[in-house]
Amino acid sequence: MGLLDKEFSDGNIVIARVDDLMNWARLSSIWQLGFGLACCAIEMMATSASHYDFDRFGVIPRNTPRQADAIIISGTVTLKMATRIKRLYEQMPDPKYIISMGSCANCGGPYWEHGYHVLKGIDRVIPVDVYVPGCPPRPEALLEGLLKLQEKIRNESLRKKIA
Amino acid sequence: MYQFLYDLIGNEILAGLLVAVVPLTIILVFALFGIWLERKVSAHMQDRLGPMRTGWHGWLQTVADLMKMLQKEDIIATDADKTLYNIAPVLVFSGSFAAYAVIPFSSKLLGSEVEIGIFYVLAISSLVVAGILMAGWSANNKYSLLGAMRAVAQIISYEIPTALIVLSMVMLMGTLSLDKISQMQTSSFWNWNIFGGAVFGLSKFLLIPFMFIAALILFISTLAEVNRVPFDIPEAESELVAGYFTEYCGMKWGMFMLAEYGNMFAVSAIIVILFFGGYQSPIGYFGNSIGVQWLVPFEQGFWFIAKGLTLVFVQMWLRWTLPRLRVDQLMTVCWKYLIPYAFLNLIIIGIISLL
Amino acid sequence: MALKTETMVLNMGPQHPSTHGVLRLELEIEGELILSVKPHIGYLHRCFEKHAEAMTYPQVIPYTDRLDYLAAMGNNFGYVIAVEKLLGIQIPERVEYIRIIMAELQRIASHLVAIATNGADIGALTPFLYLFRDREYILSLFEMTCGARMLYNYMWIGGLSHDIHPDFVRKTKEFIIHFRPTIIELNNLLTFNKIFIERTANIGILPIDTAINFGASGPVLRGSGLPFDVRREDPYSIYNRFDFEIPTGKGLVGTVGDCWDRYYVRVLEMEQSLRIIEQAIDNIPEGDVHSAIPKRIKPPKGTVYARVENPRGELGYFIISDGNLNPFRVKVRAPSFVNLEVMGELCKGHLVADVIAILGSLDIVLGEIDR
Amino acid sequence: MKQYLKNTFDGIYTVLVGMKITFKHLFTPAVTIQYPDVKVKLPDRVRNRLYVNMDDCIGCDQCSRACPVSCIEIETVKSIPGEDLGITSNGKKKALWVTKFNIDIAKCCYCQLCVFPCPTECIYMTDVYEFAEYERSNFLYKFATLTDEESAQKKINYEKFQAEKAAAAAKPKPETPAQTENKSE
Repeated sequence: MGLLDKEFSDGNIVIARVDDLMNWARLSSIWQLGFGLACCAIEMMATSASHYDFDRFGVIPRNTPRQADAIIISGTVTLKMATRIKRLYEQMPDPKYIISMGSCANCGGPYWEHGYHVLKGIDRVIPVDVYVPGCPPRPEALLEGLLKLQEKIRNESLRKKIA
Repeated sequence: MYQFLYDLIGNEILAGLLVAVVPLTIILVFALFGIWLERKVSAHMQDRLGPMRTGWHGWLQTVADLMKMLQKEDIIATDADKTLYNIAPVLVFSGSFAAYAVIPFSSKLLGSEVEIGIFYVLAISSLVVAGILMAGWSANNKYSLLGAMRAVAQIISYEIPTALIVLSMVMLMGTLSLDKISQMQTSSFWNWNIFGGAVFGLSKFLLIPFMFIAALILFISTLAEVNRVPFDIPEAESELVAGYFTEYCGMKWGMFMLAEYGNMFAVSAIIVILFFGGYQSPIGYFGNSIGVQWLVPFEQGFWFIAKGLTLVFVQMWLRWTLPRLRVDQLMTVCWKYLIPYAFLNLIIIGIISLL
Repeated sequence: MALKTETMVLNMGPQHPSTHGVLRLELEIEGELILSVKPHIGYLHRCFEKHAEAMTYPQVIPYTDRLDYLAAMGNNFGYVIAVEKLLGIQIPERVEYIRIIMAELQRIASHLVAIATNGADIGALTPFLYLFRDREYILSLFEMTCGARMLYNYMWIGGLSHDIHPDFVRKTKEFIIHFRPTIIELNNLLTFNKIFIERTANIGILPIDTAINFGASGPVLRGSGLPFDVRREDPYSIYNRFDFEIPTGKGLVGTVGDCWDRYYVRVLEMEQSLRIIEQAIDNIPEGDVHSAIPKRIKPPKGTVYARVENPRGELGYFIISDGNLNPFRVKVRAPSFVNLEVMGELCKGHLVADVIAILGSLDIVLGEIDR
Repeated sequence: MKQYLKNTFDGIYTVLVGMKITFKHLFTPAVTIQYPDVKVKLPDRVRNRLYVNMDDCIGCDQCSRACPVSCIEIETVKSIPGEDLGITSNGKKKALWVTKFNIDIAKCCYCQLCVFPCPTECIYMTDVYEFAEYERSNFLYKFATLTDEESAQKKINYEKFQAEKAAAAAKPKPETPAQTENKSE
């Protein structure tokens, strides 16, 4: 059971400081699930590579969902794959975050109109925290999405969960 | 150390606990530092920067990782064997933790002055095997199981060359006590075992090449025992997802990680003690020359940790250079290469030491 | 008496670190020994052929980018050649030269990823990052030219979307100078590393007749020793003007047609691509890259098949036109799809760890397998 | 035996060669761009977020037709004579009220096909790539400058005008309406 599952009703100064500390820990060590789907996965790899270096933000790929904190949906999600992604998401321990990377993951992207086999947006299956636009997004754009996610985590609280 | 504390406090249990705190602190601090170092070393070898945004050059990164891991939900799969699943990380961690009990960090800082120190280390590190097998089996995951089987085969096999080298060193030094082995290599780096030991004579010069070979074999086989690249096939990220701890999450996985880094330093310490003079300074003691005797143990501690970290750095360096071997090739390296060489080395060292 | 044991079915993928995307392999194993491998595809079916029917001819080009997303230029190239054949238009010299430079740069970029991931699968992460670092320089060349890093939509029917940037020639030369030492470094660090050789030599041997029977192409076929290259056998564009060799697997460290040969063919091909670029870069004629672009693309009724040598092999486009603005049918002969078929043959009798080495050496891209 | 020793030697030697290379790289400066602190200037032709300069848009619908993913939605209302819509920067006279110009940037595939057909060069790709959002609905970019009431008013105006025109056409006086029709197109 994660610590975050316990909600504290009475907010006091101690909780607030603890909040800050815990949020800091979570936001500085977002381990992504090493998981590529399509074109965006290559750009995700480029983000981990030397020029952009995900590791600067404390992001390292873990291959097993059990040890990952964030899943980057990098590419087109087909109907066949959607159930698998849902399962992967369920296998991850709380607190977990999702970055939807690229047009395809956001809403089906170029395949939204005629793609009979493409899921029109990963948010139909799992809750997304940050949408990163682009097809594929530049590595900087993905990093910006990560910064946005960090911003979101920074404002979370033990007292009241932000849905 | 224990005796000293026992005299001071007069309570066996309390003294024992206090002694145990020292290696625990060292293991934790080293793991924190080691993981950060690994990430920085790997990053700079790959022309990037590594953690930069948590503290100065990311020095708080591991602290953040650790705190995050404490917050994670603890998932146990329904089909897992819960008892074994929970015991396994503890067992693995205690295996590597217990090895620290006999490692002399300096002449004043050693947990227990057992006479059979090196023997104890070899024995206690086998506890890890049981833990890994439990972890792999209990998780009820095929990848875990494969990883555990590989790990067990690997660790057990590589104990043989390790034991052979240790045997040759024990034969040469005539003692099993790690403290005594360290004490013998005193006064200058020329007296280290890698340079043939403290006894001056023809045999010393004859020993030097064989000592190098012995140190190399010991280094390689300990590398395999702690599952580092190129021998990290039990956790082989790209084939077995994460090997035997695929199903572990949060702090339980953190304990595997701590154990891994603890092991890294422990085996480096063993090599340092056996070949690189233990805690002895290579250039004499500053404290002795200015007549401040209490400084000497601190200097010794410094030298020990410096030597240990150098070897840890070499381990990391290798990790970020080499691909990994396949499971059968790993066995080939052990049984067909390391053991014959180690055995030959044992015989030659034996003959030379008779001279 | 041997103890009767059950075989175990191990599911590798669709989420697995080294299945290059979302391929799922069903391995039947006994201990670690592979008894059979069944690839399951379709996790990235993006309905390309359906889209092509609904789009006008120029609008299909962005979708071809997304087939083999590591070699988008090559995909564009094949498609525009097919449509130009159908239309029967001549394109300016300048366009031809620029297209070839782009296609060869793309080949290097794609092979860099192939080599990098092959190495990373085997456990060498540092070469992976070195090669991605150099790929980044190529991407910056592309970005300078057409504004996109990966999916370019650069080659248009009858021309190009942009002329090259004024700095392009200089930067490309700089890149060539920078890149040559990288290949040597790669060879020292990975190619001739004993552990890497042990892992790849004599693994997944693909005999030449099997390769031909399965219809393999590209480095997979050339790794088995047959110097078949569409650029040489059926020269499209202006490839017949350039002098380059077709590297084949020689079995330097093992048997001809093993994983190492397929890997090494890619390394050698990068050098050949550099040679082609060097020959072309100084001879780009003057001209307008937009002059031959037809205002209205409405090919006459008919069918056409055009093929190009993509980094992964022979990429073919079969287009049926019914005289409308939309193609009636676009069928893609995807090299990865054909190359993946040999997987089952190659893996028999190897260990689990070899599967990823073999898969890495086949260098598949799921985007064009599932389309 | 010879092979055995050679293997041993090769194993150690190639490892050392590799170690030399990685050690050398330990001291080469990193190529990393420290993104949030350092932002490199992107090339001029870079293709990122679409932008529409509504001052120049004449509502010709060319971009929407060129778009392979149909992420551009344009609705226009014809202006009635007497309304001054201004002219675009390259001298074209506007004749349509653009009541709706939506780009769903989440669908966009950044192919730049919409940019080339534009007669007034009012739609183009900028170098802005930092526009990640927490909500997907924020990706629907509405470029139309008219408010809903205004566009409703324009619609009513046009319908009224049409009705008047129809009424005028019903009367036997054919010259004037024909002229206005030509103008409005």
